[in-house]
Amino acid sequence: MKLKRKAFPVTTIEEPKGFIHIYPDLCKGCELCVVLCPKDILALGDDLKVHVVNPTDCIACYLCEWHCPDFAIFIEKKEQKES
Amino acid sequence: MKLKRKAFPVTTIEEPKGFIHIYPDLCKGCELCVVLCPKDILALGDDLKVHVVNPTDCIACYLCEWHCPDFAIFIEKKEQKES
Amino acid sequence: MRRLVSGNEACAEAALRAGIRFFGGYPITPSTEIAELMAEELPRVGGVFMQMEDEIASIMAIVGASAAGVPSMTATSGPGFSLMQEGIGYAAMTEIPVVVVDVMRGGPATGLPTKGSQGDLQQARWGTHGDHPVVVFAPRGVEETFALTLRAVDVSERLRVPVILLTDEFIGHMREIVSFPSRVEVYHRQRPRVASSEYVHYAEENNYNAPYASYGGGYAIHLTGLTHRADGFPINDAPTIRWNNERLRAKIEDNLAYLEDNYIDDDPDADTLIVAVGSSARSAYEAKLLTDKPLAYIRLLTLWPFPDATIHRLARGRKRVVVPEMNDGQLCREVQRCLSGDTELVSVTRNDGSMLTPQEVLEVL
Amino acid sequence: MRRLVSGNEACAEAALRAGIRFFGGYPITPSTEIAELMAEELPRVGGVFMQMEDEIASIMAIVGASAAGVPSMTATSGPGFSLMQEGIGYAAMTEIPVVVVDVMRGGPATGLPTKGSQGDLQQARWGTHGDHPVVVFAPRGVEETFALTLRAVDVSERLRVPVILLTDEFIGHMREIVSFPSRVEVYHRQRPRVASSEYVHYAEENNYNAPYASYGGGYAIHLTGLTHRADGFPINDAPTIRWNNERLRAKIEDNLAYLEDNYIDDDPDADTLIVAVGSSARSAYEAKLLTDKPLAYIRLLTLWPFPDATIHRLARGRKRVVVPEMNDGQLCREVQRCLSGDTELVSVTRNDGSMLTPQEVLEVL
Amino acid sequence: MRTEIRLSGRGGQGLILAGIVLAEACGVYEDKQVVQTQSYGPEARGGASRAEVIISDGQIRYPQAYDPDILVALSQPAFDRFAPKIKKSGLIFADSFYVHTDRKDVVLMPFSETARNEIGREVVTNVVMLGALSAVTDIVKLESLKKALKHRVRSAFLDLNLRAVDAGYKLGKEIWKKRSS
Amino acid sequence: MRTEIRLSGRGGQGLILAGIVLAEACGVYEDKQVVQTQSYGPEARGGASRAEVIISDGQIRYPQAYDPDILVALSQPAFDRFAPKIKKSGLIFADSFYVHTDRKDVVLMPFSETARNEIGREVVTNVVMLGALSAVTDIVKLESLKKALKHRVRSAFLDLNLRAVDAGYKLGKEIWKKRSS
Amino acid sequence: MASAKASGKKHSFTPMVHTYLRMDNRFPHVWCPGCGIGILFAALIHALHELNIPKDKILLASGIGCTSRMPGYLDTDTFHVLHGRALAAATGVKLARPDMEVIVVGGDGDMLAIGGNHFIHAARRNIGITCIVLNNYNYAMTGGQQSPTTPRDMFATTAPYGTIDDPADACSLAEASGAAFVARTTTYNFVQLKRFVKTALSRKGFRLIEVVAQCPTIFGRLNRMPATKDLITWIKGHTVTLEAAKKMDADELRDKIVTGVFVDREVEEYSDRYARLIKKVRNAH
Amino acid sequence: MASAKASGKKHSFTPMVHTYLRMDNRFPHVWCPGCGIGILFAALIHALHELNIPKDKILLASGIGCTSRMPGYLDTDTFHVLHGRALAAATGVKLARPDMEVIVVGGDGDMLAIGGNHFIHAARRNIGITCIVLNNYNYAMTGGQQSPTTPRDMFATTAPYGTIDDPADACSLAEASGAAFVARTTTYNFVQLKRFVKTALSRKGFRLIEVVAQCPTIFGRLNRMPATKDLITWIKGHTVTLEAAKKMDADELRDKIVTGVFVDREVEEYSDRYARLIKKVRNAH
Ligand SMILES: Cc1ncc(C[n+]2csc(CCOP(=O)(O)OP(=O)(O)O)c2C)c(N)n1
Ligand SMILES: Cc1ncc(C[n+]2csc(CCOP(=O)(O)OP(=O)(O)O)c2C)c(N)n1
Ligand code: SF4
Ligand code: SF4
Ligand code: SF4
Ligand code: SF4
Ligand code: SF4
Ligand code: SF4
Ligand SMILES: [Mg+2]
Ligand SMILES: [Mg+2]
Repeated sequence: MKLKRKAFPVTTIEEPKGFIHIYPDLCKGCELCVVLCPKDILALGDDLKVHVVNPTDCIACYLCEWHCPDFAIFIEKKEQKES
Repeated sequence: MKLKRKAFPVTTIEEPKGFIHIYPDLCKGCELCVVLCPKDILALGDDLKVHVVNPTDCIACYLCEWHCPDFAIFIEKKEQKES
Repeated sequence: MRRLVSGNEACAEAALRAGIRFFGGYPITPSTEIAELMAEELPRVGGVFMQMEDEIASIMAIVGASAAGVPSMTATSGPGFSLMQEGIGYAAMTEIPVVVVDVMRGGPATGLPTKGSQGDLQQARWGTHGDHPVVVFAPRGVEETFALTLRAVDVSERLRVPVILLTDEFIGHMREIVSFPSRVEVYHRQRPRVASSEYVHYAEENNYNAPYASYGGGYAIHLTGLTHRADGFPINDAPTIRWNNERLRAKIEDNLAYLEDNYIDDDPDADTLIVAVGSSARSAYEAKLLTDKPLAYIRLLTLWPFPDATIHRLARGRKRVVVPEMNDGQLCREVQRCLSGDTELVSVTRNDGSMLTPQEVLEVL
Repeated sequence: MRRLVSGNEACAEAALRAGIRFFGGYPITPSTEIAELMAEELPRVGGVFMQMEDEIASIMAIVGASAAGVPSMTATSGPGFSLMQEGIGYAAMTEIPVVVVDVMRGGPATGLPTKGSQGDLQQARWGTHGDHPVVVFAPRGVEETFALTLRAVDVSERLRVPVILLTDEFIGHMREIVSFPSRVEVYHRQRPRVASSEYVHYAEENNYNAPYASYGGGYAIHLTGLTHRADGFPINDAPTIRWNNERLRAKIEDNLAYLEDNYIDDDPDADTLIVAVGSSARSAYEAKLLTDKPLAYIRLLTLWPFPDATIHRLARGRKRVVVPEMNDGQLCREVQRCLSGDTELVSVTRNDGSMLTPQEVLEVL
Repeated sequence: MRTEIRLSGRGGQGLILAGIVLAEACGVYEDKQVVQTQSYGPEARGGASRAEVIISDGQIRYPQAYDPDILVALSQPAFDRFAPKIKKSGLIFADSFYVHTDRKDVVLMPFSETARNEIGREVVTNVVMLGALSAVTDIVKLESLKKALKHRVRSAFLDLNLRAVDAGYKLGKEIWKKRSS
Repeated sequence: MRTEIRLSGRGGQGLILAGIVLAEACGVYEDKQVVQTQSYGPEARGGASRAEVIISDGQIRYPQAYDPDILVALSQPAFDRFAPKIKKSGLIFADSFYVHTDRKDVVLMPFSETARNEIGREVVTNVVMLGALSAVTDIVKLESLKKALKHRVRSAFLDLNLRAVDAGYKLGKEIWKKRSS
Repeated sequence: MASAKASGKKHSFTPMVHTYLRMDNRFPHVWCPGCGIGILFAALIHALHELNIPKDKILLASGIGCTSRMPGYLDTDTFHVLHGRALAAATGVKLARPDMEVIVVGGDGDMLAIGGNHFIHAARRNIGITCIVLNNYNYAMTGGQQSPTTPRDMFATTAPYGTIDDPADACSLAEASGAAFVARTTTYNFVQLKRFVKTALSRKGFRLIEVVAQCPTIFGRLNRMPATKDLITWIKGHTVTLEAAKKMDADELRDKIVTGVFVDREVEEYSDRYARLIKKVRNAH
Repeated sequence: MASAKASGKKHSFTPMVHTYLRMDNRFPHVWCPGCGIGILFAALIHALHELNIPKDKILLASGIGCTSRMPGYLDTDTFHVLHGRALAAATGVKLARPDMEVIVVGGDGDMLAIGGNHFIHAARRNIGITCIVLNNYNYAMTGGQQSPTTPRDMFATTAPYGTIDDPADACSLAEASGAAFVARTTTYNFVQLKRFVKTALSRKGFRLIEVVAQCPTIFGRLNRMPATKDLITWIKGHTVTLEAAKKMDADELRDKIVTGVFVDREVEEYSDRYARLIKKVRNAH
């Protein structure tokens, strides 16, 4: 039984270490990611959805993605060049 | 709710150390007392009930009474004189 | 005193005023508020609220508490009611008074937890195995929930039977004005007046208002779910079983007049009779008022024992009997039994979580 | 092959031959032999016997095994049957085929464990909360226990409904000669023939012999006891609920002809009709043969859905309908519904653990 | 023709097995209609035990004995309870060791003694009894009993049982001769 | 006379409490007949929320709204869902912050803004709305609402709520005047 | 064999145990010859007697099973509940009448299979109940089906090829659930059995005693120990004390019956807690 | 607050987690903002993905409750059973299809109250099921009643004066019942949570993971921690590792959430045992 998949819009923000993908329609504004982010990258907007407010410091630690109860924020780490 | 108590006949055998009281109507002949008696005082009769076959050696240890599942054999120990 | 309360609140309040002092329950929508209120109020009056591990434990805990002399109650909804059935049969067999409130929701299985239905009318009668006496009341709204909860406790204590109160989500969560009486008369079960040696727990005449012993009363009673003699001890012989079945049946049948309770609005000119119960009766009666046609109407406050004779009498000679309800026609089956001649039977059902509307009834009138 | 077997043995043997490969059960007199035989035989045919921790676990385990594609069964008696009710409703709601055998004993509560009765006829229909489809067969003896167990498995697999087989202690422990067929035709449930993306688990037309997916089949199905849409996911909206209720009802009602099964011995001269079911029908028929009076006779092999129309037709114009049974008149209530005019209804009951005798029936003929 | 046989005694005397063997002998090996039933006390163990077999040419509906044509009693309580309920024309066979009676119409037979003394095992009293029944009534043939025993008895005990049924048959013939003469 | 009022919005806006206060005000303090109902979604939390109050001089049988005389909508989804179902002669009050519409017959009122700005707490939007209803309709008196609030609201929040109901009343009078003129 | 002659002189003696029994014509009781249930029953009566617990304060409750037939014979208030449900019903009794001494007795099936949930929750709550589980390793009443305690590879009518389930341990479960007192013994050791019952009756909260007992008729027969003495010997041979067990490894312990007191701690009994709650709530008013 | 602008270049990225979900219009899912259930769900999906378990071999079953809504969203075979009965139904599935990876998820009420009996027996049998108990300390779905795990003196709608029951310990119960793998963690520690789920999925027999999770809407509100972060902080503050716990006494441990692996042992899974039984029986023929 395959349900018809709905395409949810995604907002992608590029950061030095990777991309932050946010699904506003899924975000419920619980602030968990905001609270847990070690670099204060995230904040809730007036629309009570999460937004990226600090677009350079993300360390791609995944804490926001992992603790988002709504599958609304994802981190795509950039490949690190072998140095 | 008190049930009418039935008087079950009892056979009492006097032994040096005490009395052995047997309720034949209650005894089911399981032989537990026979097996457990350390002094071989007891045996089953042809009627498949327990009987005292060794009327002098009972040490009034209560093993028969305690392990009789049918409340059919009781030991009444004689008072020991303080010596 | 006039107050705005919900059906579930009215039920809890009535239970407290009727002397219920033990409540064992397990949460389930849409009955939970009853438990929550009892949790808050019972300790205030020295009673005990126990949230048990499940509904089976709940019914058995109230059976135990009642056997120990404390008027006891539980409240649940369909899934929990199904789980309680064995215990309800046990209460019937041992003649331990308990009140079980079933706030009906859509079923079967988990069904429609937050929406009402009248899907358990037949289960309330036949849910447990074996034949057994049971009394079932069904209020149509909040005020009647109050009144019938009082009555449920009263009947259960007087007749020593489990009594079931069937309300539903609509009633349980609806708020209406209730004029609370300032005083409620409560029947207190009588201890035996004879010595233990004279006492017979299931005596022939133990029918209505008879004294009976509870645990801790010094009567060394034995209660068992096995078929038993008058003294409570198990038997296997046919005549005694028959005697006891007869007694249990007589408890209900000899007290039919006391148990039966209908609201009747007859009209000699009417060729149609409406038979209704519980919350859907509100729509049925509204429909009656919306038409000019003469209509006879009966609403059952006591659903079980079923008022066969009364319905038979009311239906006699009518052209049609209309039975509106919120299930697949459970009440209708019973009405069908009571008809004679060629009275036409019209079942009006709605079973989708929404309330039957007066218009739906009107359509067939 | 002629063999002497008991009702319980015949039931187990038929279950094995019908393809039951999972049995989850909990011992209870007088059904235990079925479990014991399954424990012995199932591993021999590569099936699984599980003694579960209680009857609730038993019904749910067979629901699980069946959902995973294995024809499954349990057997119990009154107290266990009461405990299984919620699970039976779940099977009805999710349309998972299971067979539940209730070997009736005296009730309610613990009742009369070693003696037979017909006390669960109504419970088999109304035991769980909410309206729900259910099919119930009732054999009169050992050979028919074999035949109806086969049929129970067949119907349950074809219609995706829980099927209940009601036998009783008399039948379960009685030995009779059964002529075992050398081969039994077994219906195997069909897997869907469409791709997962096309598959609809509760499609409108899924009525009889329709293919359906099981767990592990690659269809990613969702089963829930909540009211659901055709795709299996929960909903709350009235039209879909109505649609689904309708479907479930139609499964039974559209297949009435296939489900109905009566033994009829009509006599145009008879002014009395006997309606009987199960083991007590033996005495009823014996009584019929013992008198010279012309008598019409119907015995219900399919108890539910109830053959309203057939009984109505047979009873029409008769003076009397006699309903013998071993309870307090449960079958009689249903027959009463089917009567019209002023046919007299005579209930002959015995409910004391002993079998109703032909003489008791004869007395009223 | 409907023949009702009641086998009674106390738990442990193998009456239910006897009922099954008898029913199977008649039903499977002689193509008659049979129904075999038994009744348990409330405890399912110990106490009185009773098995009934109904044998008929036609279909058997009511499956229990109205008034047995044949009563076998292997214990005094069973005898006391059931002997009065037997048909006028009925036959009563009782174990001469366990049952005492003044009634002349009762056929006392040393089933248990035969089992003990001739076979050496009292447990086969039930099968001795069946052999004797076969000898003195026409309800079942010895051969059929043997076939049924082969089917129902574990092979380790089969020989013992076959000897017992033969001993019973012989016993029956002898006693019957004595009585008839 | 039967008046049907539907209060709608989203979970958390206190619509059920508003329904209760309104029903109690009319039913207990003005001696009318009332029935208050609500509907839960499948999850009992979040999502749409709706309370209904039926007010009548006589007995109320069917307890739900057929076609509301008055609809209050505090959210857009609620407005979109219920506004079309309103009686021809019915009145619709909607929160001017959360609801947008072109319909001229809809009375937009700044319930939530009044709560936020005048009382300082958006949570009392529901009570502001009740005050306004009392001002612009004759279903309930301001005094009765206050009595009901005293009974239903925890004392720590009572003052806040009384201020809110007054503010709502004032708001209602003003807007009504504007509209009428 | 010489049959001893009865003592000549008139001798009046009433066994203490008989005074606790409903000594009517339902005796001899239903249990089979040599069954261990009667031994537990005797020990219980001794304990009640020695502790001088007033008879009209005693409630003995049970579920359904051979063991569960016990209440029918004790001359106090008695409660023969549904299969598995004795603890739930007894919880109601205890809360309604906290002054009563509530004792629940049941079989391994009754208490640990169908009644398992009530068991762990009664223990968790520490409701004031003395709970005695008679473990005869099978469902005896229904004829010998496997129970949760049937040891691995032993036979039962529903385990005709030997059990493949690992057995439940009532004592571990009670301990994990928080019971105040937990002990195990056997019917072979009457003195210990009586002592454990007495100790349990003297404690507060939920108290469990598991009593391993012989069921010769069914369990014994199915496992080639048809004589009571075989089974008693088997039990004796498998028994090790808690002290000894501490020195044994898991393998050695696999089929052992470890006897002793596992838990004995002070708790506030549940109905006392509830009484305290009532007091608090009423005072707050 | 500056709203970051979306990355300009066309970027195609599908979150792995989304590919495991029935990403239809029932999303966003039913759970409240900040609820811990979604975090567990994510961890479970990560574990399944990393272990490369074929989707059509997965069955996720549950009872009824907030947690138990999970199966509706996972794009595999899913089973939303009756309240408390998931383990019993899953036992049937596992025995019918031993090749499937059967996972059961449920709330503290579902698994330990009404489902307690199935829990201890599934553990005893060591049926091949990964069982995840999401412990949010209350019956959330029905609005915040006391559950068997509600800590002492905390509030619930049916414990308006604070609980007087001692809480149940799922891990101790599973251990006492014989489970093969037993561990506890919290939603605060995603890495550990995912690791425990992965380890559990790699073991045989009955495997329990208890996951303490925040229910801000109900439990939080009733206990004066309405914001998700309050509750997460509370959970974090009460967590101690098993190693640390070993050095603490009972008093210190009273209100602690001890995390770690309590049991990890090899057992023969029940359906493997049954397969062996079948082989044995068939060979004997
Ligand atoms: C609901 C229900 N299920 C099953 C039974 C049948 N039953 C009666 S006693 C029993 C088990 C007895 O075993 P146990 O508890 O160990 O007691 P024992 O007889 O061994 O002392 C069972 C399954 C019942 N009476 N009720
Ligand atoms: C037989 C039955 N009883 C009660 C309920 C009502 N009910 C639904 S969920 C639930 C408890 C939920 O608590 P928990 O299992 O802890 O899950 P949570 O919602 O906290 O995740 C209850 C009591 C039910 N559905 N069925
Ligand atoms: S990945 Fe880490 S640093 Fe980057 S936004 Fe998420 S939590 Fe903050
Ligand atoms: S954790 Fe998820 S739902 Fe919560 S604010 Fe962040 S993105 Fe939104
Ligand atoms: S008291 Fe001891 S010595 Fe005496 S008979 Fe009994 S067991 Fe034997
Ligand atoms: S133990 Fe009791 S029943 Fe057994 S033989 Fe001895 S006296 Fe008789
Ligand atoms: S069957 Fe077993 S437990 Fe039951 S009475 Fe007999 S010996 Fe005791
Ligand atoms: S009520 Fe609690 S557990 Fe349920 S979804 Fe909301 S936060 Fe989660
Ligand atoms: Mg046992
Ligand atoms: Mg929870």
